[in-house]
Amino acid sequence: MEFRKVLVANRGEIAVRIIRALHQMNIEAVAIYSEADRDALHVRLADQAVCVGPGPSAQSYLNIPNIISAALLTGVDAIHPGYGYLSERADFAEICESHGIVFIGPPPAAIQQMGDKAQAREFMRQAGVPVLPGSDGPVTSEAQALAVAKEIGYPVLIKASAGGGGRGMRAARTPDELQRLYHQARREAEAAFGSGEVYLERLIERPRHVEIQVLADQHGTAIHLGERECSLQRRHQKVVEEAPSPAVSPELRARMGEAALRGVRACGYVNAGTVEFLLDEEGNFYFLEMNTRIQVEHPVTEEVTGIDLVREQIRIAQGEPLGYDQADVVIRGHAIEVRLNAEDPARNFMPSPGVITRFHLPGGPGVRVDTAVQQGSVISPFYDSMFAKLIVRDADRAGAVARMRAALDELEIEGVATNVELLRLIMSDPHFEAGRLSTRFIEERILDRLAGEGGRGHG
Amino acid sequence: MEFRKVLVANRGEIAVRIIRALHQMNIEAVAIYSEADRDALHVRLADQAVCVGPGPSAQSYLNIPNIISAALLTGVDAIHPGYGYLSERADFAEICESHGIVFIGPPPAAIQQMGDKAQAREFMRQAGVPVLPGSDGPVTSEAQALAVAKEIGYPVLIKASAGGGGRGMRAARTPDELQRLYHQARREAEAAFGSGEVYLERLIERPRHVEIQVLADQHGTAIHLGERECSLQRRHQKVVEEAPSPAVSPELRARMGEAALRGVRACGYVNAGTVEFLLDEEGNFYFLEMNTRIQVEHPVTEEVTGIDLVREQIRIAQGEPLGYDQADVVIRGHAIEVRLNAEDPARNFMPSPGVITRFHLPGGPGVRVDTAVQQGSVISPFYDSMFAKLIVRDADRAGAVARMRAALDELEIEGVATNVELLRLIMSDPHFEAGRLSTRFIEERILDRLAGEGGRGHG
Amino acid sequence: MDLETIKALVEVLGQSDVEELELQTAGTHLRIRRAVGPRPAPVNGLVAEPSVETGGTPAAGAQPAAEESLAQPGEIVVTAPMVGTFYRAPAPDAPPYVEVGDTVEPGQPLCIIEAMKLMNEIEAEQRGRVRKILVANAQPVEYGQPLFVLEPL
Amino acid sequence: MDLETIKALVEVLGQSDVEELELQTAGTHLRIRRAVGPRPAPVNGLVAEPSVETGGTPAAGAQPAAEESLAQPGEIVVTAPMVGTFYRAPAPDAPPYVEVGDTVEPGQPLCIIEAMKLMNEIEAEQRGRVRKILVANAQPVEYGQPLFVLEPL
Repeated sequence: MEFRKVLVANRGEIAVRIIRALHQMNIEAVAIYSEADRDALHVRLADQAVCVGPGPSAQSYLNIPNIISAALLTGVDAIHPGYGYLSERADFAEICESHGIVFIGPPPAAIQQMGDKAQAREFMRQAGVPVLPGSDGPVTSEAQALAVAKEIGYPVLIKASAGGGGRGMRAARTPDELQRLYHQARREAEAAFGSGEVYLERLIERPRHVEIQVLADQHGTAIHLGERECSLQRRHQKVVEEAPSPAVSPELRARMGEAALRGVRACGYVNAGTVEFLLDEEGNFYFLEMNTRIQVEHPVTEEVTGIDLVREQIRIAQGEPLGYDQADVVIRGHAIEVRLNAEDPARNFMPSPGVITRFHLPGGPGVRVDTAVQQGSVISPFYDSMFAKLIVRDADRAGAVARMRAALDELEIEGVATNVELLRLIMSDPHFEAGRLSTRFIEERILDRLAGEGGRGHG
Repeated sequence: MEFRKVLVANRGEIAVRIIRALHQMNIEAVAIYSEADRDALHVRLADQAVCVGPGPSAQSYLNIPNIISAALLTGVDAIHPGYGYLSERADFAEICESHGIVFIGPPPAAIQQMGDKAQAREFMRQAGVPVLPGSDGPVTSEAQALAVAKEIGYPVLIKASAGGGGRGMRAARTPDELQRLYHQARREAEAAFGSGEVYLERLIERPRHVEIQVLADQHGTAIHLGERECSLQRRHQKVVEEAPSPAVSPELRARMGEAALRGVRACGYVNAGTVEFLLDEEGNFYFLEMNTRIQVEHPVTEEVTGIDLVREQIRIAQGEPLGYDQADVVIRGHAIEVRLNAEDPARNFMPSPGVITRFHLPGGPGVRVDTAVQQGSVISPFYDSMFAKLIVRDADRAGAVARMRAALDELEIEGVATNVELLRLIMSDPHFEAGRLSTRFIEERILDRLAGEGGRGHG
Repeated sequence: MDLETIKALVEVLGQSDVEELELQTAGTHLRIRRAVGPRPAPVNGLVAEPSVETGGTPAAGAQPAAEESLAQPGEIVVTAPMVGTFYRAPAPDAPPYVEVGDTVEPGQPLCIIEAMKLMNEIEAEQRGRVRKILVANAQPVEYGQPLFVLEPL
Repeated sequence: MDLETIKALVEVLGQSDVEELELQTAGTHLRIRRAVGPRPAPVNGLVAEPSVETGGTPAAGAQPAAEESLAQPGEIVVTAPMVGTFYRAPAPDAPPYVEVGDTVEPGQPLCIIEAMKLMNEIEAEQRGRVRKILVANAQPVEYGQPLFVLEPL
């Protein structure tokens, strides 16, 4: 089925990204927007736009009845959910289907399967994907937790089954700690997700976060597009991503890719997805979770493979075969993405909404910007503080780092506080330059320096 | 020699392009500017900037004494001339050398050699590069012209030896026409270049303009980076360029590349250069001229090869070996560039200087913009009307064309008239889509439609 | 900066040909921009510019930006609380809930918005007389779209 | 900045052909923009905002934008006609051509600018008294850089 018209159930840069892809494919784009986004770029670029509610996301971008009504009234063939919002809601995917609207994403069952973290882990284990030694399912009592921890060895990580974003997560290094933190984690999970179910995993102290991008069409072809290194995180939020990973050899890439594809095939996955792994210093990798949607950091994969992932999502949802196979995927050069957030490092990274009074973006060779923001745009307090992604590529990692440094130097943003200084510090750190990364890199090497330089966001 | 500091003897997008490359290489950049360019982006981005004269180029960007003084006073190691201005002035390159400043470009002798068109043609012929049947040197009388034309066959083209930009150029289809136009062409050449010397060539009616990018280091390695198709011209000014050419097979590319390299090696060429050919419908190609500098359209080659040409120019001038050879050059995907000019199609493409009151650039995957202009910038009447280059790339030509269409649709420019509508018409033309191009494409297929749609510049 | 100052500034601008005024003082950033040229007037605290461009396509009939001129000061604009299809009557053959000139009481149904096969009655919140009905029967409406203008009684 | 001042400014603008006014004082930033067509290009090449940022590096000492405040109305600013090194005297041990307070005649040399090993004498074009010498001896100067302020006599 060729789509004639698609509704984009999102806002911000990813809505703009999807609308551009639709237009390039000659498909009409319908935007939805909240009252706070009436002047937003995604509304301007779309062929049609429907207001679906007031500013708060719960009443607009998460308002399923209004969004489905908008889709039906505008007569779209499909809905692209982007990331966040409704993108990993199996119920939304089902409602789309029941209204005869294609959900551009995986089947609801796969979303469901991967949505429960403990269940996904067990599923992957059975599919032959390496997982961290752990509780093989939920832990329902302190006694069980202690027994499991004894078996897998300390330190251990307590994680919420329904979790995400680090909530309901605790590291325990001794039985005493475990006893105390087990209950804390349950309470936090209960409060955050409405379910106190937790499970245990062996804790890796300084892991890398490396994820594999996969594509699977409706005809049984599933391939991977190599990895992204996303170790640089602050409070479990990714800050800098790159492809390829400085820690992954072609041989390791092939093994991780194959492991990811085993999981993908086992759950009947279709469309784009990401299998996240922890990678330890010895090159062992362990399944972390699967994201059943496009990721924020998808551009770095696009830059090194030359494959437009959002277009592939749409093509796959139309029923087209991929038309190429694993051997056709060639990684060329190196790409780095940084997330530009309106947040104030001096105030513990509090969101800093406001009007962007000055906005100069770098350009030229190897520089890509994905944003929905222009000079004069309002960064609304209702939504995520990420307002732009700056992506560079070059023939090798050293070139890409140099390019990113120059691009950050050229950037001019006034009107809101940003994390640009944090990014500059990362780019000039010798460990970063050497590719020595871990998920604790920012907290261990950058935050103090940020404070030392006044803790101010720059420009 | 590693450069610490380089002066950029240019303005506009190419000055910005060069400054970015220098910064990425950790080299300080010194800008020069005229009084009209005090607020220009290239001045802001540079580490130092020196005013070298008033607005008119002859007194500023062509003011050799002031530019050399600026270079000496700021203590630069080298000068990058960009394109236009002093880039093909052998005397300037010599003056640089005599002051101990590296000229980032070929040796003065090579500039000189290729600067005289008749001489260059003869030189290339002797080096074994195919040239059009012609007069093998200047034609000094009407009688000689008629004799030569009889030998090579009509139609013939009269060209100025010192020529460029179509001035002093005339097509003659009969001896009568030749008699009349021979004198016209001489007078025009005399007026434009101070020399009335002309030569004759066989005229190809609907040729393609296809040029080969070459790189040669100081250690004897010379390679080519494939071709650019630059057939879409209006009054001998390129408007749209792409790589690869839809008319060039890998086999033809190899033959054209080898021919170009024969010429390059024969004249002891070093640094980046472009050998321009006419390509006829049977796949025969003929040397046209050689540009001994970076070209406006260099980005399309960068996009498909992944090689940063300006960086390579600087590396070569530093004495570094290329470090790769012909086999390492892989063409991947397809790239198209359009030149955005502040000119009014309704007034015969008169330059349209003014203030850019609104400027929204497209972004996202596969979109690159090279410009020195921002919202609020002044487009000065003193300089070229080209204010930005929009470059797209995708896995194949159809994808690149679709992407360019969407990018042009997204572009918003207010305050000056532009050629955007002309570009839109080109992108939607079925012959363009099919890759059926010639240097007469725009005049034959587009200009009438532009008039038909009101002849107005859009947006 | 107090309200009176801002009001005064707005008046000053209204009588001038100034298009935009921006003032930044400690802790305050004020920007006033007059509606000139093609930009429609702001509505209801919402920002101007009708972003719904449908060109004969279903959703979003009337443009919210038109509201200002539709309602006189003091009048009540009833807007769509959801996205859906607007119906003036409870059934195809039934008479409309209200006509222009009718007086409506709080809680009295004004129309139906059908969303996902569910019929949602939209009720008057205040007593008033129907001055205008802004959407034709069976037209799609978006969230916040003006449906009726009521004159309070 | 009080309301009266702003009102007055708006009125002044209305009676002028000024399109935009921007005022920055301690703690205050005011910008007023009139509704007019496309902005004209700045005349004379010279736009405000000192763009020369040299940070202790040779070229471009004084910023041309500062020129305005250096000279009183009616005074003459002598600027560098070329890029080069500024010398106050014809030879290292010779006395300077001029000192502050000196009266100069048309054609009288004021300084030398050395460019590419050539010594270029810069002469006064009008009669006047030297009020200020803006560049120190042996400093690099860029094109258009103010060198002297003369009081016409």
